[in-house]
Amino acid sequence: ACGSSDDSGSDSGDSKDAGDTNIGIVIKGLDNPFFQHMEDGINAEQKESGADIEIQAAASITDTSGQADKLTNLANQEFDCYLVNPISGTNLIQGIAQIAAKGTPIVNIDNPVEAKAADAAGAEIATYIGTDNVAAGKMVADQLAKLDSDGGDVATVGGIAGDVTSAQRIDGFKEGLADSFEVVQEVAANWDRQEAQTQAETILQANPDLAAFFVANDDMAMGVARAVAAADKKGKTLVVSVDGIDGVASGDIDAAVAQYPFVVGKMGLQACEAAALGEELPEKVDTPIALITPDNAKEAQDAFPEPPNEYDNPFADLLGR
Amino acid sequence: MTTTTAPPASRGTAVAERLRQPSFWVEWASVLGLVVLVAIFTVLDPRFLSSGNIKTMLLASAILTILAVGQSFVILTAGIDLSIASTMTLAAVAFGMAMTSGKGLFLSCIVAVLAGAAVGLVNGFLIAKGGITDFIVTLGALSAASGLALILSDGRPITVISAPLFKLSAGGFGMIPYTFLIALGVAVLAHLVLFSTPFGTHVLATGGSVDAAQATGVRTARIKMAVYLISGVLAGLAAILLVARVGSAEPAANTTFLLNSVAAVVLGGVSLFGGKGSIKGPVFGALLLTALTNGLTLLGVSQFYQPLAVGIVVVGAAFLTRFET
Amino acid sequence: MTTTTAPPASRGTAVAERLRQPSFWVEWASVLGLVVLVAIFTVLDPRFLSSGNIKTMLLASAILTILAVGQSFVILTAGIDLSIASTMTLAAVAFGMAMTSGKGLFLSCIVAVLAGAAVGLVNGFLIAKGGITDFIVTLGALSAASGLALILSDGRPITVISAPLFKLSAGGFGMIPYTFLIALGVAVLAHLVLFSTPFGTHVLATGGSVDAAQATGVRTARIKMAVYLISGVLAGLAAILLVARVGSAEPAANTTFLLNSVAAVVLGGVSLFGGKGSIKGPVFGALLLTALTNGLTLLGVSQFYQPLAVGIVVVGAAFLTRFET
Amino acid sequence: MTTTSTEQQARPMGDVLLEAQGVSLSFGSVRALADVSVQVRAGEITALVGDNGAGKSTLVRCIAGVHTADEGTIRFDGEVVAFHAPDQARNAGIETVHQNLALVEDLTVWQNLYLNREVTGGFGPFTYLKKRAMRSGAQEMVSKLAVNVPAVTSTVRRLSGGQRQAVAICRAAGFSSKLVIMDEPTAALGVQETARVEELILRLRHEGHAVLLISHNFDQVMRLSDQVWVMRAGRCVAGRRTVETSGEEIVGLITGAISQ
Amino acid sequence: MTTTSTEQQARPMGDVLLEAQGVSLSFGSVRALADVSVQVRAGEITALVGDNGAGKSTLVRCIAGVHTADEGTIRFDGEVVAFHAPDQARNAGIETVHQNLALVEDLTVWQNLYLNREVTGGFGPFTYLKKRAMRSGAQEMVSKLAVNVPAVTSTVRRLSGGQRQAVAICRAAGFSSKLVIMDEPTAALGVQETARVEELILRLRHEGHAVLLISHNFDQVMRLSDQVWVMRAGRCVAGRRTVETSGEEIVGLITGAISQ
Ligand SMILES: Nc1ncnc2c1ncn2[C@@H]1O[C@H](COP(=O)(O)OP(=O)(O)OP(=O)(O)O)[C@@H](O)[C@H]1O
Ligand SMILES: Nc1ncnc2c1ncn2[C@@H]1O[C@H](COP(=O)(O)OP(=O)(O)OP(=O)(O)O)[C@@H](O)[C@H]1O
Ligand SMILES: O[C@@H]1[C@@H](O)[C@H](O)OC[C@H]1O
Ligand SMILES: [Mg+2]
Ligand SMILES: [Mg+2]
Repeated sequence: ACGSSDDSGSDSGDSKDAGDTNIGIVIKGLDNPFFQHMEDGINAEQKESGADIEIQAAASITDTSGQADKLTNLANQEFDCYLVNPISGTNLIQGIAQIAAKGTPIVNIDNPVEAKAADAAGAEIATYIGTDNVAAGKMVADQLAKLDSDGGDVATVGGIAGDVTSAQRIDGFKEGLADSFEVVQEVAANWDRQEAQTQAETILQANPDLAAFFVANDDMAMGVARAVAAADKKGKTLVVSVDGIDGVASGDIDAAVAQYPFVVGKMGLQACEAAALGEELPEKVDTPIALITPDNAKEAQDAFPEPPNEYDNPFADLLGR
Repeated sequence: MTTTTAPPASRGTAVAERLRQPSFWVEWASVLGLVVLVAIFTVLDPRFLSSGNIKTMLLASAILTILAVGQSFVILTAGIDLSIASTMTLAAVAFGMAMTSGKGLFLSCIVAVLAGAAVGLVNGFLIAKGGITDFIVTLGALSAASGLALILSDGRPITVISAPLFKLSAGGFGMIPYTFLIALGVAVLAHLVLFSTPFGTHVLATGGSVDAAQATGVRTARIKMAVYLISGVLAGLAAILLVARVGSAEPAANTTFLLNSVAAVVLGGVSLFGGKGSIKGPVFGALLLTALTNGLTLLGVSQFYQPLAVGIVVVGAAFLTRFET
Repeated sequence: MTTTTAPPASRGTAVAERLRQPSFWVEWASVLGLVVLVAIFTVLDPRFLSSGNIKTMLLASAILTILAVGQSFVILTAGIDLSIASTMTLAAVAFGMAMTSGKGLFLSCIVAVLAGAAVGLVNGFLIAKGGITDFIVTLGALSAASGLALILSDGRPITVISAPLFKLSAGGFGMIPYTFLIALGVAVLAHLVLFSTPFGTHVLATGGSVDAAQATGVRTARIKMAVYLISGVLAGLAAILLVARVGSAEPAANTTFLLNSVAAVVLGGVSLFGGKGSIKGPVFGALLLTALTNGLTLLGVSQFYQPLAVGIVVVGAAFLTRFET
Repeated sequence: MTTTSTEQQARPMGDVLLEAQGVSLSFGSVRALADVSVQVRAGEITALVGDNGAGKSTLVRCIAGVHTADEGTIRFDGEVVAFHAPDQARNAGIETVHQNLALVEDLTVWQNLYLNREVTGGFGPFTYLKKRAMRSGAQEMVSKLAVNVPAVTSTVRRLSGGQRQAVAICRAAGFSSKLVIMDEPTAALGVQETARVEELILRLRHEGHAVLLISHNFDQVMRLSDQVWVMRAGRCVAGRRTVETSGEEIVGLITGAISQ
Repeated sequence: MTTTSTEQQARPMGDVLLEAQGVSLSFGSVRALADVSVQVRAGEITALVGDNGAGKSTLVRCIAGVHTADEGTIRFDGEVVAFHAPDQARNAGIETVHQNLALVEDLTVWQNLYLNREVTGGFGPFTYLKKRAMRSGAQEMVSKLAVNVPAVTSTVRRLSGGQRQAVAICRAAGFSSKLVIMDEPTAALGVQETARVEELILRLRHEGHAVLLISHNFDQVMRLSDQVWVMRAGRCVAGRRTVETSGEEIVGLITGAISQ
């Protein structure tokens, strides 16, 4: 029940337990496992703390204004803190401004709110928690250089053309790519496995000697892997991606850099609880990313949704856990 | 000279009479649907009708309303504009580029509208003069316009920071946001054009029967061009509101607006076969669709159940139009 | 007794005669478009017609072809099935769940087809008996079916590992994949049903003029129900091929298939106003769309220029149908 | 209506095949039919006349199952019937040539002629159309009526006004039925075609079918019909045996100059 | 055609307003018009007769700008014209009642009557419709012709066959024009309505308009027209001054029993 909504509101000065906090959450898509895990992390923390939460998601990964509507909608209700994962750097800015005007703290996860825009709206983001997509792309590029020292032609398979996250990953990958490699083709497959597979099949027709595919997420990587297998190029044409622990474990994907959306979600809610309790938050927290290779895939799978290695969680300390 | 119509009825029976006409229900279905929906949501959660939430809904409805008006004109001529959302995306990118290159707000707005108008003109020309089916032309334009938006923006969102724009998107008179007033103005103007000018009659005639309209000398090709132009211009206007709302011009197309704009029009009692309908219907259709998502969010309906609920409610609302002759 | 038709012409002039009829060009536009496209791509890159690439294209076209056939039946009655892609998604999830729960391939296939049929039946019932516009019913079904798919799968892809399925998706006779043969079989059957059975004539009559069809006693409500059922069943069949192709059932709705299925039908010369068209047209329309994406990727056209190119080519291909009467 | 019963008994008449009693129908505020009662006898040509908008076509549409009457009963072949759809009427043995012809413009002439009466071979799911048979059958039917015979493979959209009318008439007359209703069948027809249709109507009577004929052509009505019903502003104002009335009386009844 | 020129000179005649010369038009393999030449004189009623499918409506559509002839020329009011669209013909002063009536079913009667001839107030972008004026104007026009006057605010979809015809005729006659073409205007009309339309046609002639009338009703043709053109299978086979011919001759020319 909305236990806290009947007391005087968002003044968070009094000593409260995290279980009394009431938190509004808006995340990105809903038909993608990445966000499922994020939601799982949020729910796991909610079980632990007993906070009241309300989660809303955009209708699709391009639904920028629909997502904005959802946040403005929640902004009208009384929450002690808001947790947001915006589709783009600015699309939620109106709701954020509204919330900031009331003095309610905002925690930003996964995709950062653009600093300039937040300034213009007079909003301060309590903290940003997420992975650096550019860094993830770079890490994949480094691993690719290790797997194939000869180099060669590479193709990238992105999400929806114009998608921010996808572009960051591909930019990072291209930045980190060794000189021996050359990106010969960049396609967009709408985050869809079937489309990624069809595109990859065609690319393999055009570039039979392709050294590797870089794929922007795990779902599409599975489709690409299938295309590679069907063309009898397994091992010759490598498939590397952001995300895809299971794919690496099953041998379909050759290497991946895993993000931990579960951790992003969990830490996000913890941060929000802490903020609602009036704690001072660190400005930016990087959540772990991990390079997954066939050697450590099993281990990573077992540890999932948490990363296999220890990581810093400043918010757990703030909440006294 | 006998007439088959009944003698002038008293006011009371005249109303009863209107209520008995199926066309009445078709035209007012979206209004009725909205009222029922509002009633249900309010009972389930009184915050639904709080001034804050009303403002939220009106704010959220402005863009869709403008698009629905543009789509109405096209559908009234028995056409369809599948490119409406992509045109908005392209116009948004054009607007964003103009703003960041320092063209100033006013000039940038003109750029946005011109970009929309350009797509509309091409659509209209290919359909009316090229004789290509609307569906294909505008499907092609959907693809081409979003491609252009990607090329122009290099696939990256263009952040637009502008104080007056932000004010436009966030401000209002009491609980009536400025953007909603703009949408309302567009709707009123569209209503007048449709029902009080020869042009409007010719739009309806073109949609009702191209052959008959042509035989009486209506220049149906011009009318077709005009409605696509209107649709494009309104998409350009909507683009400005979109950028104001989300603070940036995003090149990735927003496909929900396409289906929703058509849904608003059809829920508003406009026949997809053209020739009959109103502006008020689609406007209320747009409000209905906005209120629906808003209410479901407010009630905290889980994200997976929302599409199911939307599907059921949309069909339920349309059930009111089923008496169509 | 004079007749206005010319005396039986020699074979040569009969062909010339057919070529002069606009309806001929409408019907064969997609074929012609495909030929022109293939010619251009082959000139630009000879690998386009390599056996490997032909196989790739045929493989990629099977699902769209089946959906286009289903969509054709609906559009021939002047309806539209906007839920076709979501129905496929739902059926895929149902199939995936049946497979993972150990129901076996055969039973699971039946589950998939039944899931598709169920959506089709609901659509048909609401449209034919409920009297609600097709657009709204199937738009509602689009939303509801994808919601159901999300709920059932809990939003996660369901991996389906099955040797026979893999064989089905990857194997073939030479460069003709099995899945393409299935699609071809569906198309041939559909062609026979449409042009060689009373049912087919009644479908055309219902689309051509509901009133006239009804006046001659055609049960147009039943025909409407039947075409949505056909569309649903074929979406179920397509779902099996989709899962076989990608090795998992994805709950994410795929709007590209929706727009492409309608585009294939319209490019294939079927009128959106119903009553006239063929099955061969849409099949070639589907091949054309597949060849287009394939060719652009093969040529290495950048992702931002692809949508633009697709838009232009689609309109260009439709230019061939512009002689429509 | 009761006044006519004595006259009817005066001559040898066929059995009553169709009897409408007290039929009323309103469209919103327009009362298109008000308490209409008419009879159609087997082996006779019954005419229905009246001004434009008098309600003739509406009555026909009620009989043919297109509309369902608000009030009143219709008896056909001895039984009270309530057709809710045209196929029920058609299956019961009523074929109709509607005033708007009810042709599907984009189907061919032969497809329209055989619509819902297709000639098929095979059985069950293996039923197929015998197109050749239908084409030649159609050719034969049409050439009996039309002068400028249209190609039966051309679509109806391409036919002239009179050619369409001929197709619609062929369809109604081509399949054995108890009652053939024709709503202004010769309105668009030329001299020769009109003569052929009149022959056809007489042949139908000769073969024992009942024909209900709506026509504004008094010559035709007086020449062909056995019985005339007169409608005015939604009411059936009179019924006469044709031999016992005159063109003038009928005109008077239609205009209201003679009030019953 | 040349044979008729002597006859024409025999009586005082109006000036030639419209002259079609050698007009041909084919639809695919169907040669709908073959070398047709006709003349229509100002202040006269010119009749065009022929069997169904003879090509009358096609000729009318060529004159009215719906079709463009493959060959031949059309002179109107002294100038060679080539209408590519109906509005050009309408602006030049030709109003047409098409056989298919060309009404927009979902518009009201008054909207159809004033379609593309709207009464407006204001100016430039502030032009608005004077609906009241159009409604009362429409009411007046329709009640002159129709007996069961339909409400002018009802949609055409709801009208009876004859009521529609009346609306189409009102539209063509209601706006001053040099030539009024009527393609079987009384086909669907009742006795009283037919009489009124005939009066209307005579009044048009009296006011100096030219009328081109297509009709299958010989009585009507002989009674009203000054000149008759006969078409057979796409050709114009004869032209006669009405006073110098007889119904029998015309029928013979139509059927081909008399070959010129
Ligand atoms: N669907 C409808 N909706 C409303 N009014 C209708 C409808 N159909 C017919 N009417 C009205 O009912 C009356 C009778 O029409 P009906 O078509 O039966 O006349 P009719 O006697 O056949 O005339 P005509 O000789 O002109 O064909 C007319 O006033 C007409 O406007
Ligand atoms: N659009 C068209 N396409 C093909 N053929 C056509 C078309 N329009 C008319 N025809 C053909 O041209 C011929 C002449 O038709 P038209 O309509 O001119 O005849 P009509 O003399 O007006 O006959 P009616 O008295 O029956 O109205 C007919 O054989 C008809 O089938
Ligand atoms: O993993 C991806 C996520 O990071 C991105 O934001 O959206 C698509 C997902 O697949
Ligand atoms: Mg009638
Ligand atoms: Mg004609």
